[in-house]
Amino acid sequence: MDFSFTETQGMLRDSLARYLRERYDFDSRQKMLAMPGGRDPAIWKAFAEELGILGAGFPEEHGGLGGGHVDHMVIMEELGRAIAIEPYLDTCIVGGGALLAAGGDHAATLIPGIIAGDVIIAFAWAEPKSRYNPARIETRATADGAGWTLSGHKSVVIAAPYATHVLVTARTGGASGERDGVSLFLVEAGTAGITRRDYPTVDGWMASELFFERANVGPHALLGAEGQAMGLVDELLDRATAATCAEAAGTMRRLHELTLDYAKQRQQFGQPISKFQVIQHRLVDMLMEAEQAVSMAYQATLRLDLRAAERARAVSQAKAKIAKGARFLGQSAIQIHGGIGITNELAAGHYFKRLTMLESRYGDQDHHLARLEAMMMAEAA
Amino acid sequence: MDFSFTETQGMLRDSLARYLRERYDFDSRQKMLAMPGGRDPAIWKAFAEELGILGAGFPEEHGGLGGGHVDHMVIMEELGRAIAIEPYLDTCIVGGGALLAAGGDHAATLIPGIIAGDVIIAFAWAEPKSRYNPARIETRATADGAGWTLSGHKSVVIAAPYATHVLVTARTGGASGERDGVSLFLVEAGTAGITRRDYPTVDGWMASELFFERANVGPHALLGAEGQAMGLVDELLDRATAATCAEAAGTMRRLHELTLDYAKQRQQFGQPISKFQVIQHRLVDMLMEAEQAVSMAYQATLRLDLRAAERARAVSQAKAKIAKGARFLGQSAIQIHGGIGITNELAAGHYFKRLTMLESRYGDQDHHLARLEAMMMAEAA
Amino acid sequence: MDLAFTPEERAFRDEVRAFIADNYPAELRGKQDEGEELGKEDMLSWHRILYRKGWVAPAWPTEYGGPGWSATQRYIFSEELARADTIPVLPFGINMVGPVIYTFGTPAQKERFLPRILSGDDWWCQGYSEPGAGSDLASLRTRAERVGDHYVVNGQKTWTTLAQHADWGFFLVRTDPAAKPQEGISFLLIDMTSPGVTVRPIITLGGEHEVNEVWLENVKVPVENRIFEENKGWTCAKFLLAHERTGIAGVARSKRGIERLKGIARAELDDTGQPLLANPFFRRKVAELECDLTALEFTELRTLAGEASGKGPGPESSLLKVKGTEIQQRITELVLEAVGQYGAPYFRAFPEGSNESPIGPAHAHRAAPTYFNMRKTSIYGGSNEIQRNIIAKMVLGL
Amino acid sequence: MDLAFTPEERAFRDEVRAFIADNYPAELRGKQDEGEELGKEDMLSWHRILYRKGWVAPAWPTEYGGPGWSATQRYIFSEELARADTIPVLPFGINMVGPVIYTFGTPAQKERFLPRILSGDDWWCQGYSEPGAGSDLASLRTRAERVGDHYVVNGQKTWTTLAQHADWGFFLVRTDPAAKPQEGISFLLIDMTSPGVTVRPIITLGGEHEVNEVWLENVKVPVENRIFEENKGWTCAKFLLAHERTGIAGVARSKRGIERLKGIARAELDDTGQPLLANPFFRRKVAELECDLTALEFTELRTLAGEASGKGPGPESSLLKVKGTEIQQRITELVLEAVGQYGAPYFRAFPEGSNESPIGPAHAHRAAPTYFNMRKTSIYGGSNEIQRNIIAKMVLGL
Repeated sequence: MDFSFTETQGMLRDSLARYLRERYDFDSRQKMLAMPGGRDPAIWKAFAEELGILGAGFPEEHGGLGGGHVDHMVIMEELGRAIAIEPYLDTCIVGGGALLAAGGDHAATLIPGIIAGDVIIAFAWAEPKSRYNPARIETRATADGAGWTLSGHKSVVIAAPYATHVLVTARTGGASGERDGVSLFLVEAGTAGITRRDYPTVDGWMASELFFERANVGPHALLGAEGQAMGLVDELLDRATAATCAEAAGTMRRLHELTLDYAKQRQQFGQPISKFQVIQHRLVDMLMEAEQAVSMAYQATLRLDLRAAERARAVSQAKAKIAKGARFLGQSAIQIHGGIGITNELAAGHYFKRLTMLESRYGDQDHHLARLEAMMMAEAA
Repeated sequence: MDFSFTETQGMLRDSLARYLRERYDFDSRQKMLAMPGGRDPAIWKAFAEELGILGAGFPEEHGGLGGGHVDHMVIMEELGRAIAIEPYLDTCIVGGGALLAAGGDHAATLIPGIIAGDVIIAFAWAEPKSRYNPARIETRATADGAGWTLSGHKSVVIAAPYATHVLVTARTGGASGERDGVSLFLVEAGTAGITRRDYPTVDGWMASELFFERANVGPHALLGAEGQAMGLVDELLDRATAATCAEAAGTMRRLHELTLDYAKQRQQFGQPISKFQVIQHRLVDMLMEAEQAVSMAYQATLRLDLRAAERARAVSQAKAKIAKGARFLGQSAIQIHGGIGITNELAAGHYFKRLTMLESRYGDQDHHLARLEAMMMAEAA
Repeated sequence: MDLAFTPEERAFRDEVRAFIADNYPAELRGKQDEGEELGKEDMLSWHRILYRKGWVAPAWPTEYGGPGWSATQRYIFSEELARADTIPVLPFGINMVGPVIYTFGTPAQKERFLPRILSGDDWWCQGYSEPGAGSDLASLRTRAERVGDHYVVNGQKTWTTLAQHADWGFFLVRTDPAAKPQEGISFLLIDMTSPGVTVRPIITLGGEHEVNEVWLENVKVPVENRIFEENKGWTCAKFLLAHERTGIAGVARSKRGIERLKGIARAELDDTGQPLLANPFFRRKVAELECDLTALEFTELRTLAGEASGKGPGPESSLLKVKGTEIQQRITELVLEAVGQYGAPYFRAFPEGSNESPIGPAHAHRAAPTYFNMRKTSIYGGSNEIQRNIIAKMVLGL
Repeated sequence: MDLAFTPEERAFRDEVRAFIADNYPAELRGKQDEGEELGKEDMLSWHRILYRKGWVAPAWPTEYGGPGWSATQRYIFSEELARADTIPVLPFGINMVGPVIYTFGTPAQKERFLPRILSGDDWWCQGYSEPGAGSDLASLRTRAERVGDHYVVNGQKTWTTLAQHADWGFFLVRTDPAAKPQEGISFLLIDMTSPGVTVRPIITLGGEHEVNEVWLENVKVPVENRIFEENKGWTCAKFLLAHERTGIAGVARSKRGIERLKGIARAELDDTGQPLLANPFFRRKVAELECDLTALEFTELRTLAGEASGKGPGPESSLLKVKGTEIQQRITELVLEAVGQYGAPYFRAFPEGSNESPIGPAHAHRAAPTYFNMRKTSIYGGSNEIQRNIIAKMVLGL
């Protein structure tokens, strides 16, 4: 057993953290949100060109740094600390993961583009009736002479307004809820027949509803075997969930720090509120949730390469625990901040909003507990 | 709407409270537990003869005081304050309720005996596999020429070691879990074929496992119509549950007082621990649970005469809420007492043990929430 | 003890119910449920209807325009309002400054202000909180210096709800800086159009403009606009705080909120495609919440009957505040859980007057902002920590 | 970062596992699981087996008889002990006074005491707590007056675990009453057979005799039995407290506890007659508990690796203590819930040596006493409130 980071990982963390401290403070982030398109595209370019982090998880033969899940975790934790609105998870972890799994031309063409910051991939797995179950989808893909034609509605696709490509799940067979018949497509964002309705999210991201109206995505859009994508989709979602855990851990740690600092300077009844024992114990309980979130992010990340059941168990335990802890920590942070915590004026409120969304991203506590219970019963049987 | 007690109810409370303060303090109770048989039978006699409270809930034509559910509630709350080990619930509320429902000779003969303190009734509804579902029973009753013959095993029958009569549920038809086929019998404790294994409970009561081995209980033991007792059993259990809520509310209030007193005198780090804000807030949260328990006991009691579904909803809401609050309050009381709370030397530990048992008596939080949810779904359908 | 209403009380309930059904403005229906922001005219329209009926101020004495109802009637009235999901009558005039004026004001003050509070002609706001003061109300620093027949007021107030619409505000100001924190405070009524009054919006987490900062710069306030004695304003403040806390349990509103939650959970699907309300775990959360609400309801009823620990509106209302706000917040938590991914889209960001429909189901688009916004309930009116301090001191004697 | 064991570590694990399987006494199997009380010989038998193997004191330096294992080996060893549900080696000698003696003792003291601690020839108890002192350890009042080459000790200790079996005790006593609370304390080893030592049982809620009061009346203690300098005993006490808290998370034991809980829940039926573990709500409680335990496990692993906030056994062990005890208590709560009505019968009350079987299933009869007894874990070793105070001060700087 070894819990230490490699030198590369340490440098990755330091350089990203320094960059975000300098260029991604609260005021800068607020300015980005107010830009046309709701973000500053220069940041992503800087990730690629100044920091060179977008290749962290790609093999060297694709021009990457040859890192793995732990490198992703380090990056996500730092992005979480800054509540950065950058599509690293979507593009590098999920999109990149799908390309590496598919291999071939797709990977060879697009991965260098990802690393260069030119290719941004959004992941369209959810639908209006899917809730958190990726197999409950109704979008259809049919093969015709000219490739694949997609029809359906994908919901809350994060980063879709500015993505160059979209990774889409669609049925080539089977009915909603069935695992068989789900296929995975990588399509270009500008394809005819795809319309978007773009909007900001409550936590400052940009997302879209994607409508496929007999969109012909060409013959090469299919990744992997037709109808057999659920194994890969599960794996991609588990990786995304583990990355979300790391992000949430970073957000929780930072929100705890902000709250601790505030409590030390905020005076009430003639003393800093940090002198009140109930505030102290609440801050301690928050710290314990933050530290356990970090532990759980490690745990999930380090088990991503185990067989599917063990991977799923590790990831769902992490997300279930963190979803609960994130809610407690976020609500406590606002309560300790008092009125000012409920305004848009302080960073704390924005961290709270982001944490609230992370609670349910890729499945809320109930979803992941149900997944664990199904495994518990399968083991008992 | 009216939340006031009648003058009779006020006197009932005052006289019982005074008696229990004087004769049922912690040391006296400890001595009772050490007596042969695990109790002091003179107390029950005094309830009948000195206090005259055993007839509180019986109609005047049976020699009672003509009171109702609220009178029972008042008595149970006071018994709960004293963690008294007296079978008022079993004998007067459940046993008396069954006799009044059945009417006829049984009632005319036995109710005066109850009021006089001579008749004690235990309620044998649970079985080893029933958990908290009164219809999941396997004890069988068959009719023969000489009346009814019972065979089966009834578990944890409170007060059975010293009861004169036992109210028993048994199947005259149907299979375990079915509501049809359950009948109710009132049998004399000494009947041949009934064997007991007596034992104390962790909270100081006496109980028995009752084994019926082809016990012939005579032709008149059946109460009500054969096979149709579940409606009455539900009602009796709802009354017992409401009474348990009142008892728990009394126990919670008293344990809160004991803890508050202890916290005020207990010195740590140079001051009473009641000066520490986390202790103060915990004591406040305990108070809130105790007060809500009282409110819920009222609520359940005042709705006992509504139609079955409304009665069940009121009772199960009360028990579910109180079960949770009782656990929180009991555990908090021990935590605030510290080491001494875990010994048998102080009253607090005994209140905690009793509260722990009351949590699950007549169904734990899960049982009652499940009952509420079944009703919720029936309404939605 | 008896839970049933008398025949007279039942008749009253029917009368109220019928009045609401016949008179509540159609254009307001549903707005409350969905957590929509309301405009000034929206808020005033229902106020004026109740005023014309004589029902806008249930708790006021009849001599000042109250309907003369019993406590049970007031309870029934508030239940019926919530049941029909009416928008609330704003508390700043009717429940807050009005009772202070009829209790502590001069006959001239009563005559001048009370009728216009009732009619809704004057919109009131509350100038209590100051930046940095939080729950420590008595630490206020806004100064009022007496100059002839005027006070000259300088300072800053914050969290001033709906001050952007206000004609008048009632303010706590320090008139004797040398006195102890709770002494030397006076209670002033200030015309919000006075020179030197500036209202600046504070935007809250959901994007709402509900609260404001109010800056007071050499604002001249006639001495006749002071309520009660100079330096005795804390008496009015304490009276008002106790008054404010009655009804804070919000039982009837929360009942309505749970019904709405159930409706949403019937429409939303769980991971297996069944209605969320049929999902055992979601259902259990609702069932537990209903238990909590029943316990709160009966604790409030016991309090109204003077039966709970303590008597009259006092420390035990702290319990109602704590539990009431916990339930209100929990409802918004569960609504947000229920709507799943469609809690994320931020509809508020669309240009005003846009006729675009929200993203996702209609019940979803306010779920997150409402959840964020409701965090305020455990902070304002004395934070829930302060309420526990009050109970510890006043009820437990600690 | 890598979770996998090295081949050497795997071989070590297999060796430990085989040793336990071959050597753990048959008559002890299952006793730990069921929460049975153990006799003195029960407790010593396993100690002696480990001693003969050289494994009884994994953390001791090799020069005093430790096996010289790495942190990972010690982790593996404790995991395997818990996995096999062995009874624990008593901590008072091996984990508590032993390290104090080899760290602070003289060569003569080491030679005299350490071998008999290892062999189990001396049974040790801990004389720290005093009546009324609770978590405020430094307020102790037991006096030791120096008279020639002896101390004369007077006072009373309490919560002295298993003192009824003890040959020796280590005591904190006040040797300078004029000094500040944490100064003027000395660390004495006292022969429990000395005249003036009286041990009286304290019976706890489940009826167990596990803890005692120890009365010291003019007990003569040779000066050579003092560890470290006079009036510097607090140094030993602090060292020992930090030492005591390592392993307090109890992860491996809780894993075993959850497995046992699941077994019980497979055997018990819910209201509908299906196994309780198939009941969605009971199952969910178990699943949540498993999440909590995994979080604790990885937080402990990070702490062992020096990765968590702070370094070395210090304040972050307070986190492990709080969460570890919460989980231990929760397991007993769920066992008691699982057994339903058969939690009530009090089997302990039967006469000793009786061959009557318990009431209800065998897994049920210790459920309530164990639940009651485990409430102690959030109280002893510094209550969980004290642990939070420590974290607030040492980690958060409050």
